[in-house]
Amino acid sequence: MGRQETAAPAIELRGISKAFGPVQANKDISIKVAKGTIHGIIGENGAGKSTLMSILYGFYKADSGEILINGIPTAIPDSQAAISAGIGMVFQHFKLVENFTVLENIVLGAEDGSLLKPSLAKARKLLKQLSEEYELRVDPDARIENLSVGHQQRVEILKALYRKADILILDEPTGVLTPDEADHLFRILKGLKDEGKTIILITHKLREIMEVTDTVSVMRRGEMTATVKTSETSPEDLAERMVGRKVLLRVDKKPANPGRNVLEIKNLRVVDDKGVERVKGIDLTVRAGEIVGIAGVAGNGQSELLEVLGGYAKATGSVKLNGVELDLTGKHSDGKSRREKGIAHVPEDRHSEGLILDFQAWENVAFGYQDDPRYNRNAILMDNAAILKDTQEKMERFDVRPPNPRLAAKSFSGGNQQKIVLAREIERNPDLLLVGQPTRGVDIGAIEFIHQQIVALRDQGKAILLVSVELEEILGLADRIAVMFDGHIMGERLPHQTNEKELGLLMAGVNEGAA
Amino acid sequence: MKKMPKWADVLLIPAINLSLAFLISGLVIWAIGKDPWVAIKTMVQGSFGDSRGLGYTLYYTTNFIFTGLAVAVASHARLFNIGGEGQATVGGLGVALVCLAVPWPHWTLALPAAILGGALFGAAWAAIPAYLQAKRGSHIVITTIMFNFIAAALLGYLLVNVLKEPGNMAAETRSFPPGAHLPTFHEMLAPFGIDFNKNAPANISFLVALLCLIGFYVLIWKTRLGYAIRAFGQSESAAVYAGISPVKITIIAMLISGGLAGLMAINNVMGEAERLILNSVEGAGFIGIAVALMGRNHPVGVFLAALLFGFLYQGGAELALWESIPRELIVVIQGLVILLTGALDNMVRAPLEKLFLSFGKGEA
Amino acid sequence: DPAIIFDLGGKFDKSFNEAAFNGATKWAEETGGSFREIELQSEAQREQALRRFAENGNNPIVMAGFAFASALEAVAPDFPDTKFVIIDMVVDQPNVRSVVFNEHEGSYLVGVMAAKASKTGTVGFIGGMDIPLISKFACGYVQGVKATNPDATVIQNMTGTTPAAWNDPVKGGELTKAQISQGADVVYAAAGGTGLGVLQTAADEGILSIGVDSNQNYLHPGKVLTSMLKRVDVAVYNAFKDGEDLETGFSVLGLANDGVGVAMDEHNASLVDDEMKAAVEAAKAGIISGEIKVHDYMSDESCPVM
Amino acid sequence: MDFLTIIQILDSTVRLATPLLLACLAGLFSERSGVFDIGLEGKMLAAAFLSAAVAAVTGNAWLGLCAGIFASVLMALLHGLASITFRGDQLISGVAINFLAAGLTVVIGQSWFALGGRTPSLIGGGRFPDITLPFADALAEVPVIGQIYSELISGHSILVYVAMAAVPLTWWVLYRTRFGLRLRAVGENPGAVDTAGISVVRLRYTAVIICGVLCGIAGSYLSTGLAAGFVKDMTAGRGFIALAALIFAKWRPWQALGACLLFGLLEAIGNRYQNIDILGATLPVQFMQALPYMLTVVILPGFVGKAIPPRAGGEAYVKER
Ligand SMILES: Nc1ncnc2c1ncn2[C@@H]1O[C@H](COP(=O)(O)OP(=O)(O)OP(=O)(O)O)[C@@H](O)[C@H]1O
Ligand SMILES: Nc1ncnc2c1ncn2[C@@H]1O[C@H](COP(=O)(O)OP(=O)(O)OP(=O)(O)O)[C@@H](O)[C@H]1O
Ligand SMILES: [Mg+2]
Ligand SMILES: [Mg+2]
Repeated sequence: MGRQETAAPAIELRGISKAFGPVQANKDISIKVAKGTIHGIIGENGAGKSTLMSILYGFYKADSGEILINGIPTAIPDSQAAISAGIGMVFQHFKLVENFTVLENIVLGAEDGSLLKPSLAKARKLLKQLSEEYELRVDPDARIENLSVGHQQRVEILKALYRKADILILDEPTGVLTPDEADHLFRILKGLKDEGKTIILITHKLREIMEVTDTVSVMRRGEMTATVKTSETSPEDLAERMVGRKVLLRVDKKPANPGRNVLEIKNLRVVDDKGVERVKGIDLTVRAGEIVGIAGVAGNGQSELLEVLGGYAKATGSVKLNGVELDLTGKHSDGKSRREKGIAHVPEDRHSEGLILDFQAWENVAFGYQDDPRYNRNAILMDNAAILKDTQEKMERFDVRPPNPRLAAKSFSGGNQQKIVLAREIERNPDLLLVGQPTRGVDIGAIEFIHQQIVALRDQGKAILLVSVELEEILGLADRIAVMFDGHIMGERLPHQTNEKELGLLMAGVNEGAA
Repeated sequence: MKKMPKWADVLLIPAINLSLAFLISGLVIWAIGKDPWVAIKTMVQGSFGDSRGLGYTLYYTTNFIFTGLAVAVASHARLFNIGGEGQATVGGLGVALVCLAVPWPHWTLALPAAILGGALFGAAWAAIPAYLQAKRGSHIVITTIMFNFIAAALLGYLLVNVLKEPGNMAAETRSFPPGAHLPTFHEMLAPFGIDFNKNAPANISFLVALLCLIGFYVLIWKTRLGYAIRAFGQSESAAVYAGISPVKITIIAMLISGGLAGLMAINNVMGEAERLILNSVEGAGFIGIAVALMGRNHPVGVFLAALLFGFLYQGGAELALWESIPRELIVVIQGLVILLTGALDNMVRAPLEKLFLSFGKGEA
Repeated sequence: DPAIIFDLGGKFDKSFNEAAFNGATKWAEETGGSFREIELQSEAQREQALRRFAENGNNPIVMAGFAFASALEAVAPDFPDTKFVIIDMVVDQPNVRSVVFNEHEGSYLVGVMAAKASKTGTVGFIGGMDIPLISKFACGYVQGVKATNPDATVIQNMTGTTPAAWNDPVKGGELTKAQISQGADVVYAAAGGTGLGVLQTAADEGILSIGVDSNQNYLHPGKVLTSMLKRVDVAVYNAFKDGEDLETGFSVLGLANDGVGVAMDEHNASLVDDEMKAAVEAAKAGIISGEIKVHDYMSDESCPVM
Repeated sequence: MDFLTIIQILDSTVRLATPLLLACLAGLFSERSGVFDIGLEGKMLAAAFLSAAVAAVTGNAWLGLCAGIFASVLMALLHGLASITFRGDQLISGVAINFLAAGLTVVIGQSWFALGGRTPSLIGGGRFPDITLPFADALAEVPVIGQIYSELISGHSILVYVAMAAVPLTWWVLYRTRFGLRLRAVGENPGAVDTAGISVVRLRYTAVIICGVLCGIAGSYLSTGLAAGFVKDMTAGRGFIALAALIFAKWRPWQALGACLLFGLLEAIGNRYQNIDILGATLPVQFMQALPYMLTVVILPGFVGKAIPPRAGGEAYVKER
């Protein structure tokens, strides 16, 4: 009862409440995080995790409540105050200036004087030191927009360390990382922890919680429902606390029963608008009734592959759908013509491609299918009533919450947004479904549902091409796995005959079994 | 847990904003030594008090509906068309050529032809900036500004050197044939026993403008094309994913926009002046920007904003007529109205929203 | 009360409208009477203002500018008891007095003076917009110059293609500089507010300028050679003085009846020597007698000397 | 075309480009910070008026300049209030400012001087005189170099040199100082600036005020440098041309200089050669006057390519809705 109890927690929140207009994002939340620990926070989409952390970082102002740092009540009216209190935060959506260099991003707001030169020089030196100390190597002169997400995240962490943060908050840091990058991140976090820094980690991935955290809190609908020691809980237990019901953490599916070839790709090459060859001659077949998963680190040509198949990028080579050659020149094809041929496409990025965030749900359900006769009265007028009705039904079948077709897409949580896209594409009954990153940023309750839907479509005898950076997802969902690296397919594996380690090596461009 | 009720959003806030604008205008009027109360009475009386005033108000309103819709269509595709002025100028040329080319027997024939002429010429004038934006990435704001100047030069040249009647001092075409005369409200309403002022310039173009408002609504929210325009305007990358061609939509949206601006000419050129004169657009293209922005690119909003500006124009004229108030003061009032109802909207909205929220909570 | 309607340029344009305003003011000061006025803001207001004043019982109603013609054609018959006066244009109605000026004659005279004053043999003309009225000024001017010095060069410029061209002194100044660099040492400006920039730059650069409509000699004493007077003020003053029973019909104000002329006052006395004066007087006499025919651009829309 | 003519045209180019350049750099600061500004015209006009008015009353051009800057900054603050504090639409606010300036300058001018919105003509110390640089007269006879120096470089108002100096200064501020780094950042991603502990609001206000100062100099140059007094609407669309130049320059200082000089050059050429005879036919004056605009349209796609505005431009920074 002595010493350990008296040491003040690094962070203590008391009775934090926050409302956005009518939405109560945080309700009377209290929590303590001990110094030198990694504390996990989990919760469904929209549970209020990001809001709580943003309050701690001074980005939002709490309506009521108190913050204590190292036992001292501290007012955090803005991020400046948070930074001086030793808090650093890596946001879910990075706060980086895209066309700035790494160095510029790091010194921004932490300059030493009114001239840049000395600041940059000093930062360069410190950066070198930091990156060696923590394995956080990045090119200080690279532009952010040319960096992979993993590297961008390193920049965010370096930013916090450069400002001498003792408390580091990471909001869904692994949503966009490869398993390798995630492991790397966790090594860094553990290193930081060993130095006595305190870390708060928000994630949807229970595996990560179990792996790296010391304690974990669960949030539901704006409230903190539980805080437990990680060693005293299990993934199933956490999932249940989070969602309020039992969740199946493994994908439940029967063995595949593949039929004819639906998609045949031969020697496909894609050159992007900067003249860089992104896909360098790949061959791939997808059969009816099977899910082919493409694993790989983001940026190795998967996105371009999906774009070509989706009809809005040019390529050379040959792609056949049900034995019929597709136009790859872009002259006679676009997203619309591909859909008419029976290719549905759940794009990787729901915010910039899959959805129009300011459109209402029903308008998004017609998105890409605006020319469908069922959605149109005649050659000119759309049949909005029919779309609304269809949306209502889709929302019920796919359990989109809230099931209000008139709500703007941006008002749905990530998981529910994804369900809208999925409902739209799956219910088209396509011959081929292209799915990119189906569960990025989605909470586990929704993941379970999305996976079930994809499997169900397969069981109807449809061909599915799945692209994901989540190895776990690929392993659980795919019937056959192709690994892409640098525009090539490094090899194909069957899920039950391989493991994360082998796939990880392939993703890194190492093909041991190739000989 | 209720948000602000809709009536407060669409009626109360604009009303408060407008009152503020007029309050400040009143102070300005008072500052230059006139009676603000008399001024406002003169304005309202002069623009809505009788059928003459109303006829003028609606005449201006008609112009602003066309140019406001022109800006609004382009805005839905996230294109900022500040070329309404030039497009309306060239549209006037189209209308004039149509009206002068044929000895029209009756307006029922002349009007559709003039509509076509105005819209086509206006659209053509928007076509080059549209093409350059879609295909070459030239910024539409620059090109449309440039095309305003070029249109003025073109019209000046044509009127002075080609279309002008010999012996006429003014650079203008001859008057249109009587068959191209559009019925004014007086003529339109006489059969119904309504005696509308004979000389007010409001004419059947107003009804065309109303049809355009409805057409605009249908186009933007009920048709596939409108859907594509809005989708493209919201997100180009998403539009590409959905198979909507950015090039095509950019060009189509600008053609419609230019066509609407050009259509304005059936009101000012064919309906009012009945001949083509220099500078007949008189800045209506620029007012259209304010109208579209204040009307939130929605036809009801555009209509109300156009009416507001029609009122300011006509009321301003009356003010100048009877109160000897310099016309620039009217410009100041217009500026204040735009500023308060358009740009400083949140000054009133935010506190009001809070107020309603706390009421809502009290009830819950 | 009488009423006056100013054209779109506004009553303080330093030339045409302002001259009209001065005439009205002079009448008001002399008689102690009052008058109504309005500055137009839009084309549609022409007819509106006419009618409103007529209905209000204002009589006579003077409008300054040729652009009123078609509005007046429509309005005049509806108010047979009201007298209208239109300046710069002919409207053939029983209750309308049309006042036109022989600007070409006055411009001829300033052309003579320009040619006399020029040492380089190159003189300039700067107009506002390219409209027929401005060509009328230009054509008379060129004739005067050429008659005096057949070898002289006249550089002509227009300021712009939009109404902004009447209010752009900066551009007026640049055009003046451009003309100076081409050798011009006398510049005649017929460009409203833009002309102020012309006169200013000419004064700055040490060349001579010629004002228009009102007497602008005082703006830069000793640097404005003269001003081509167009006595719009007289036309307005007369109309107001004649009152409700003014004589209608066609009235031409030219050199003969001092409707146009050149401004000679203390501000330009030092610039005008006796020889120049004599030349001007001779030209004036010749024009009045019909010996010198100054071509009116408006008669056939062409200028023989340009 | 002889050498002297070229010099004279370039000389005219410099004068015509100066107000554009100042307004363009003004817009650059504002828009780089994420606040779009189509009210450059109005700010210039307000400054042109007040500077001329004060210069006329005091007979001191410098006081006039201060007053012009004051007027312009006032307008800029109004724009800031609407678009930063109250998160209003930046375009509407800009349009409103253009209206207000067009109206107020004449209304105030009329009740002040009773000259119909005109100010009295400025004389003597009320105007910025042209400065003759050292040795300019002595070198005037030296061919080429001397001519360039004495005719083209020397003999402009001080404000011309201020405008020219503003280009490298802007570049330096933008790319070499802490303020510049933050300014560029806030126009690209205000969230990044905010979370780095910098006040977005303060930063944007600073930018908008700088914009006001530069527009103030531009307007003052028009009425107290180039012309000698204020005439209503005397900016004559230059604010919009400056905006076009800014887009042309892709929001960069040196390119802004290039774009403004180009616009100035085209106008100077249009002024100089209004009636060109080509193959016996005279090109109409309207053609020559529209030529700069037509050339802009032609040059734009050929040489400039796509202009990408600051990413956060045009939108108010809202973190809570
Ligand atoms: N800036 C904002 N303005 C208005 N409402 C907001 C804002 N940010 C969040 N909300 C609302 O507050 C609630 C909590 O959101 P928050 O982002 O904290 O959730 P989260 O737990 O981080 O979700 P996720 O797992 O999807 O990241 C949601 O209902 C959301 O709609
Ligand atoms: N500014 C905002 N206004 C309204 N709702 C918001 C705002 N920001 C976020 N939200 C909502 O808050 C919830 C969580 O937002 P968050 O930014 O964490 O994205 P998300 O749902 O996790 O999606 P993703 O991870 O795919 O980006 C969502 O419902 C989102 O729509
Ligand atoms: Mg979140
Ligand atoms: Mg999320």
